[in-house]
Parts: sequence; structure tokens; C-alpha cells
Amino acid sequence: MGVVHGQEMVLNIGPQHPATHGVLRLQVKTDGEVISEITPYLGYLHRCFEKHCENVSYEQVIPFTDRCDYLASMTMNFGYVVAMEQLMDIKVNDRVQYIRVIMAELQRIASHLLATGVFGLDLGAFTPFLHMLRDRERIIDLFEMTCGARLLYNYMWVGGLSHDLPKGFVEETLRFLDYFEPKVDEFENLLGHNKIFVERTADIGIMPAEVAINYGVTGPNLRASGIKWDLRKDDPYSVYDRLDFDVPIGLGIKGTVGDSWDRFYVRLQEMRQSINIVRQAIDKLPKDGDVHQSMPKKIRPPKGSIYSRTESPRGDLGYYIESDGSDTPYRLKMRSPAFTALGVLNEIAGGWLMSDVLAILGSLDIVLGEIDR
Amino acid sequence: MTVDYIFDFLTSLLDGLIGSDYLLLVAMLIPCLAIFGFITVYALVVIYAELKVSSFIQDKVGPMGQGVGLHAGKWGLLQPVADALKLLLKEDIIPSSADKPLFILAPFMIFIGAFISFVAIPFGDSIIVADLNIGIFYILGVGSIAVLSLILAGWASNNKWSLYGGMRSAAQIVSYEIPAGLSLIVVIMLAGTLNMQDIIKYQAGGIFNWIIFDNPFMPVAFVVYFISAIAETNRTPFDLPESESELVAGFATEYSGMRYAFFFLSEYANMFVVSAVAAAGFLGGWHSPIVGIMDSSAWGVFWMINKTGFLIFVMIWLRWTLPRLRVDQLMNVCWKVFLPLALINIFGVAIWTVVFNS
Amino acid sequence: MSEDKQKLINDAVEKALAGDADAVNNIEDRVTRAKAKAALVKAQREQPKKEDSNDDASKPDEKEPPVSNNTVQKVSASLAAKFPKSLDGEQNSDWIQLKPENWFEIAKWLKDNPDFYFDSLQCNTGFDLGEGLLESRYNFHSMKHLHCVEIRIRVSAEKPDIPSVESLWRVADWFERETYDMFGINFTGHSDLRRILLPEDWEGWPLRKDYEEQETYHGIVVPKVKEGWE
Amino acid sequence: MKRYFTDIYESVSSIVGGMGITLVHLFRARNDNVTLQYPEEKWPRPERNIGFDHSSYNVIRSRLHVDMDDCIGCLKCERACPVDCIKIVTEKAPVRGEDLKEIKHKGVTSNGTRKALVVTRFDIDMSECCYCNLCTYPCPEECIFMTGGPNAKKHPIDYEFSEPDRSDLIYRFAKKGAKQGLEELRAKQDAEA
Repeated sequence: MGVVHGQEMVLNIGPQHPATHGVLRLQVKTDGEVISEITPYLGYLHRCFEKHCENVSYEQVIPFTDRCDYLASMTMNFGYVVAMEQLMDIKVNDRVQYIRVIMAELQRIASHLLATGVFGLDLGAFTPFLHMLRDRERIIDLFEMTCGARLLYNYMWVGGLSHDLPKGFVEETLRFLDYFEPKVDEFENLLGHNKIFVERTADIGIMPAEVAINYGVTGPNLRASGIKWDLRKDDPYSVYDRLDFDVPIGLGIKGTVGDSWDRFYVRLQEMRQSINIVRQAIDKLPKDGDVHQSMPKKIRPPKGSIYSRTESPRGDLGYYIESDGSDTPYRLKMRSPAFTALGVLNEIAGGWLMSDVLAILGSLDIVLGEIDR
Repeated sequence: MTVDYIFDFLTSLLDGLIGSDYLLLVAMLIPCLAIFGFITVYALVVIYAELKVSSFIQDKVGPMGQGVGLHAGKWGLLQPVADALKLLLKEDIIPSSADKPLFILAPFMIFIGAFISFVAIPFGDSIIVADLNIGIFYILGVGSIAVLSLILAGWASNNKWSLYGGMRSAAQIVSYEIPAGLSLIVVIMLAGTLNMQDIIKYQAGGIFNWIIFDNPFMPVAFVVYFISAIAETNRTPFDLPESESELVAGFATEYSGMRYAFFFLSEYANMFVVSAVAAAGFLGGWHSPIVGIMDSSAWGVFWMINKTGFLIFVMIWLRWTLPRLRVDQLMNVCWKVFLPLALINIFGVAIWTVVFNS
Repeated sequence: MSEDKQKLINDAVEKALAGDADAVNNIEDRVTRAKAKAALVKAQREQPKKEDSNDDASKPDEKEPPVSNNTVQKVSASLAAKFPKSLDGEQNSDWIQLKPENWFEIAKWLKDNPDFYFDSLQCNTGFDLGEGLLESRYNFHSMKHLHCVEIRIRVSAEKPDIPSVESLWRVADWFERETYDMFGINFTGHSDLRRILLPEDWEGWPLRKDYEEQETYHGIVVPKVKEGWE
Repeated sequence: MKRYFTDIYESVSSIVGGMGITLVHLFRARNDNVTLQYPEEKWPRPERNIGFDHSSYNVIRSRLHVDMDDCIGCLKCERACPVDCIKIVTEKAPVRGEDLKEIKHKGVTSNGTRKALVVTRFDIDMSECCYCNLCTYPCPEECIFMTGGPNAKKHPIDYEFSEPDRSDLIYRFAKKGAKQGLEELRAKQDAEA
């Protein structure tokens, strides 16, 4: 018996839809429940980040980088200041470096918590999502304690930080980590090993390694495809080379390497690694050191360009900065990891059922603020 | 039957004053109103329970009101009332391209389906509106009206999401009728009757006489029936027709206000019906678990409501724990797991009865 | 400033750095004392920096350029041998400047050549050099050899045609669409060259330096001054 | 066939396990609870014991407040703002460092700086403010700050500032009538001269 084909229907998922994580429109061609082709339409959240940057001074760019990936603002700041410090050849002291690493890794935990939680929510599991948000709240409290803001921090500055750590931050962080470590196991049991969840994600949306590289997919999505590629290890910036941690990769425990479950599980494992990194960084954190020590009075980098990459929770975050010697950037391009991750959607999700497509979209962990910039 | 009792009572009270035809009408209307009132009150209670249970599971506090201002009362007790008021006061929108008569008909049909099932549910020794001799069969049959209404709603909304929801619900509910029905057949085989009251009476004499503990096959039959029942009521993990992260709200996407409230209400009413059937068919109905303790006919209502309530709680608990199945997995589970299990149960129980009980 | 005064200052600063705070304050001449203090502050500021740079010298990883520069020169040399006419203008140790004409063949060669194996296109960005020149810049990376190279291709704004490499690196699909969207660089051979971030009916290329905001969009007047702000 | 039964076993065990976890949460809901009953309970204000000098830094991100008596009109905050939500207009004061009672202008700031300018307009559009805090750092007189936190002495915390009209979110800090007052003053001086 052959396959019966009906008439194809064009369906718009989004711009307002519960599963599109923002304002994304997916125009899909469906044959019943089967989706044959996906065309993403972007730009609903385009805020002219790059155009803005050409009109503001270098330090004023930092609040805008916050708003690109609003779920991982610290790492967005981090990438920018690393690029600027390379361009201006600034060396910052160890205290600043370690504080930055602590913040970036806490932010990674927060971002992955939301990513895995929302992934569960896309599959209909409401409770893990709220449990994860509850723990993310505690990380945000730590950030608020440090810099007064809860979402958009503007904390890392070129050559330093806006504030030193507050008194009691280290103790609070350690208390949080002690509390949080068993919670990761609970998430794994509650959501990760749940049979329905496994059925919904294992062997779904398999992204082979070659496809991932060819589509420029990076970060946890690439690692889930079995490639050990982490800028923190392979091209270390800041003080990551002095810290000891593993790079979890997808092993295909429940299905094939590179399926949605692997992407989920890599994120879960990365949270454990981040806890480990934060602990080490706190151990090595120098007691003294001025966080404003290396801050230049006037940020005016020499003529030239730089392409600098850092590892954001979503992958390789690249900043291409061209300076013409004045105090505003001549051109600033952000290479956003979620942009390339969304690009692969049609390749890996075409031909699956509607529920699967939305699950795969959730497993890619996109943030529209970063895609549209 | 209750209608007869009321009719007799009214006749004796108002002998000769009003024609007996009118009295019969009144005698029939009174239980209807009682059921309607019961459903409303029950819905308020169970909505509140759902809010609170889900909140506690998720480490929240749920609806709360304390101190000044417009709040939902102590511990948020008035929250369901506020919800109901909100739904009542909301603007009723009918999309311009919708099929208007069908669009209006759908919510009433689903409610009627849930409503008339209540007729055959035994709350106590003699508290049953219509003690039909085919009670369990009647409930199964009438419960399937829901699927018609969901298809109607999905089609009449003229919305692609609604259509998906309607189509999914058709496939789902029709499929899950089969394992649910086959599991109940085992009960009927044991009790030898389709009458709800007789099935319950068969289970008299303490917890070990309940059908669920009758033989080793019955717990399986109970689980199969209960899960199929969850699927029939469109609750998570089987809430595919309205899966909010995929289909926006499925068949209910275009509904608002009171029409939406009818879908909402009948979902909860259906939960009660299927749980009550499970309680009556497997858990001894209005019998007390221990003979002689709280075992009068008045306590019967208590036991029935509690057993049903516990099953409803399990449904809520499941909903806030599990993710949602995919549409083909849903079918797989139904046809490849539940149907064989139910069939094996029938044969197993038949052989068991022949070997041990004869 | 006389040499003995300079010597005095140096001595005082050294002493002060060693811990004798009064060494500077004991200088009698006001001007010299002030200069000594300034020199001290300068010296103190430099001190930790020196430590930092010492630290960093022990870790070659911090500085990326030595490796990548070698790659650039290697690639540049091989390119000059293989495609002698394609190099454009003077060559640089940081990037390779190419002509647009046979870019696709070069790209294919860069990707397939086992010595380089640039299997990952990290970033593609457009660039307005002013004076009617546009540039498309590609940052390549090899997952196998872990080296990077930057390639720049310059075209005139009147005829901004660059061969598309979409079929080699699929990621270039969206990158090139974005560059087209912002700069109007026409990637010939691209299968689906549409605007990506801006609406389809947008006029102009926003990131070109000569771009001017439109007055109205779909009949909506673009506000130049906000309300209550005059 | 083995797969079939392991699947069933896994489903049952994982579902029961998950239900166990949720049941534990159901009965221990209060332990991990982070909900606040908003109008009655409010966010605890950020800790005061912050590891740097309070007077020179500000870590709270609430609404901006300007202490007009201290403002010297140096425009540093206006230049620092990435979204251009601060607008300042200044005029030269008749005499440097002298009070002008007519327009309630103070000549000397609390730091002892003598003002050369009168600020006739100091508008902040809080609906555009991005709370980046960049404007508060360059201020030489520490007169622009986010309310609350370490600045609680100067201005208590206040984060409930929704307004029915968007234009109400433009805060005008300059002394009322400063511009006209200054003009009148000048006219008077000219007449006297």
C-alpha cells in the first residue's frame, strides 16, 4: 500500500505562538501532521544593534549587548569586553578575570536552566520548568546583589568591572551551589529520564556532526553531535586555561548521537561542569585587586579590526569590531550562535511531525533577541 | 428510581391539585437541576484543587489573598468564582468566517454529553437519577458525544489550529474508547450485569471484595481503564487536542467567554464521570472499605465522592508531572499496549473465573 | 630639569616603592617633590601591570596572532601559487585580500584542500569602506587543524557582485542574506537572496555609511523628535 | 519483544519515579517556595553591606533622581547616556557661585563647587531609560543617582512608578520657572545697569 498524500497546507507558526520563544514566524508546509518544509522568517525583534553601535561610544555599546541575548547578558558583555581588550591590548588583573568567569558560569547555569526548562514546557511538562525558574531566580538574586540589575547587567566593562563583589557574595554563591547540585539530579530524574520525554526527544531531530559544522552550529548543539569543541578549552580566553573542567558531548545514550535528547543532556551536564568551574574560580579568586585598575580613561582603540570569539551558553559568540581610531566603532558585527542554530532547523526538522518540529526548535535553544539583534 | 420516588412524593403531597403529567415533568426537572448545581459546585471545587495542587507541586503558593484590596479571599478560596465571573463577563467573539450555527452548537453538545452521563452515576444506595439496567453501557455511549462536539468545534472555527485539534481529538477519543470499553467488559463479566448499582452491590463486603482485588488481572484492567479515561478526557499527558505549546489551544482556539467556559466545565465534568465509573466499577462504589464501619447509605455518598475525588487528584497529579505524548505515540500506546493488555485481561479473567470461582 | 634632581627623584621613588613612604615627602623643593610623587604614582601603576605581563608571557595561548598569522601567510602563499591573479592589492599578515572573480573556486579549494580544510565559516560581514567601496569579510576556521583565516573581498558599490559560497558552507546562506540585507552586496548564485532581518519592502541598505532614514514607512511618519521632547 | 516489555517497564518506573518527586514537592511546597505576595510583601532591598565605598557607587537600578541643588550642568550624564534619554539645557549664571533666590538656584554644591551655570532644563525620559547606570558614574558631584540602596539617605527606594500617561514618565528636574526667572533677572540687571 502506498503512502496517501493529501493536499499540502501552508501554516504559519508564529509570530505569536507559545512555542516560538519570542517573535519568530515559521512558515511550514504540512501534509496532515507531517511537516515537509520550514521557512523561518526573522526580524520581528530587529532593533538595529549594529547600526546603533556605529553611533555610540565603545562603552555605551555594552548595554546594547545586554539586550541581544537577554537570557545570558553576562556572557554577552564578556564577549564584547574580551574583544575590546584584545583590540586595545589591555591586560586585566586576575581578580577581574576570576570574577568574570564566576559571573559567566553562573549565567551559563541560569541560561541552561531556562533552556532545558522551556524545552520541557514545549513538550508539555510544566513542573520542571517552574522548578528551574525557581533556581534561576536564586542566580539572578546573586547578580542583583552584585550589580543591582536582575536581567540586563552592564556589569563587565572594558578593562574591568562596574563593581567589585559585594561582601558575602562568595558565601552566598557557595550556599547556592550546595543547594543547587542535588537539584540537577532531580531535574534529570523528573524530566530527563521520563519515558515520555525520552520518547519525544530521543532519535528526534538528529543533527550529524558534518551537518552541524557545515551549518555553523556551535555550542551545546554542536557538542551534542559528538564534537568536542568548546572555546573555553580549544581557544581559551580569560583564565579558562587555569581551570579544570570537562567538555560534555552527546553520546547517544537514549538514541542516536546528536538527537534532541542529547542536546538536552549536554546542557544538563554543562550545568554540572559550570558548578565545578564556579567552585574552582572561587577558590582561586585573589583576595585583593582593584577592579578598575586597567580601565582606560578614554576608550579609543587603535585602527584595526578584530574577530574575537567567546563561548556563550548558546555557542560561539563572535564580535567583529573595526575601529577607525575614533571613539565610536566603525563597524561592529555580532556573530550570534542562535542565528546559525536556527538556520539548521529546516535541515534537521523537515519531514517530522508537527509536535517534533516544535520539540526540535525547543532543543536548539534559540533566543530571538540574539537572532534578530 | 429517583424520579419515581420524587414523583410518588409529589403526588402524595399535591394529590389531585395538578395534573400528573406536570408532576412528572417537575419530578424529572428536579434531579436535572440538582445535577446542574452539583456540576457547578464540583467544578469550582476541582478548579481550586487543580490550582492549588499544581502550585504545591511547582513550589508555588497558588491563588492567595491576604489583607487589603480586591483579593481572592482567604487562601484564594474565591479564585474559581472569580474565574467563572471573568469568563461570564468576557466578550463573546464569533469569528466572521466561522460556521456560525455549528460554532454555537459545539460547546452545548460537549456539555450535554457530560451532563447526561451524570444521570446514571450512583452516588449512594438509592441516590441515582436513573437506575438504568444498561447503566455502564449508557455512560460509555453518551460519553462519546464529546468527540462529535470537538470535531464540530475544530471544523466550525475555520482555523487551522482548531482543525488540527479537532482531528486529533477524533482519532484519540475513538481509539481510547476501545481499551476503556474492553477493560470494563471484565467488570461486567465478573458482576454479570450492566446495571451500575448491581455492579456495586456485587462488591459488597469490604475492601477485598472490590473488583480491583478480585483476581490478579483486575489491577491491570483498572490501570488500562484509568489511563484510557484520562485520554478520553483530554488531560495531560494526552491533551493533544488542545496542546497549548503546539496547537495554541487546539479546538478551543477561537472560543472565548462563556462558550470556552463550557468546554472547560465539561472537561472537569467528564473527569468526574470517568472517575466515578472507575470508582464504581473497580473500587467498590459507595461501599466502605471495612465492613460495618461507616457503612450506612448516607456514608455511601461520602465514600463515592471520596473515591472519585482521589482518582481526580491522581489525574491532576499526573498532569503536572508528565510531558505530553506525540500523536503517533498516543496511537501506539493505545493499539499496541492497551488493546492487547485489555484482550489478555478478558481471556485471563474468563479462565480465572472458570478455574477458581466455579 | 637638572640631572641631579632627576637622580634625587629616582632615588626617592625607589625608596618609596621599597616601603619608605617619607622618602618622597622629605624632598624639600616643592616642584621636585610634586614631580617625585607623580613619578611614584606612575611607577606604582606600572608595577602590577608588569606582573601581569610576566604572567601572560608564560602562557602562549593568551595571544592568538602568532598561530593565525602563520596560517594567513601560508594560505596567502599557496593562493598566490595556485590562483596568482586572484590576490588583490598589497597583502597583509592579518588577512588576505582577494578579487571577487573566481572566489567560488578559491573557496572550494580552501574548503577541500587537506592542508587547510576550512570546514567552518565562522562569520561573514559586510563592510562599507566609504568612497564607493564595499567589502565582504569572511572568517574561516578549521575544526580539524584549529586555525583561522580572514579573507576580504572588495567590490565597488555600483556593481557589488560577489560569488556566493552558500553551496559550500550552508551557514553562508543566512550570513549572505544578512550582508545583502544590510549592505546590498549581491551574492551571485545564491539560491534565495532575500532580505532576512528587515521587511521585504524596505528601501536602502541600512549599514552603508550613506544611508538615510526614510521619511515614511507604509504611510507612517518616522518620528524624528519624540513627543514632549521638542 | 524484549524491547516491548523493557519499554513498558521503563515507562512505568520513570513515571512512578517522576510522580514520587512531584509528590514530595506537593507536601514540601513551602520549603522551596520563592513566591512573594506582592502588595503585602515586597522584594527585600539589596543588601547594604556592599564591598566598596557607598558614597561613590550605586548598585541599585531603580528610577533616576537628580539633586538639582548639586547639579553644575556639566552635561557628562547626557553624553554618557546610550539612549539619549537625558536632555540638559544650561545658561550662564550672572555671578559664579552665588545663590539666586528668585529661581531657588543654589550657588555652591554640597561638595563646595561653585556653579557657573544655571540648569534651566533637566529632563529624563524614564520610559526610554535602559537602566544601564552609565550616567551616574561620571557625575562629579554625585547628584544624579538611582533611588534607594546606598542612596536611601538621599532618596528612598521607589520602584513602583507606572503612570497612566506616557508623557508623565518624562521627569523634569529643573527648578520650575528657572528659564523665565533668569530672563527676568537679566532684564532687571540690564535695567539697573
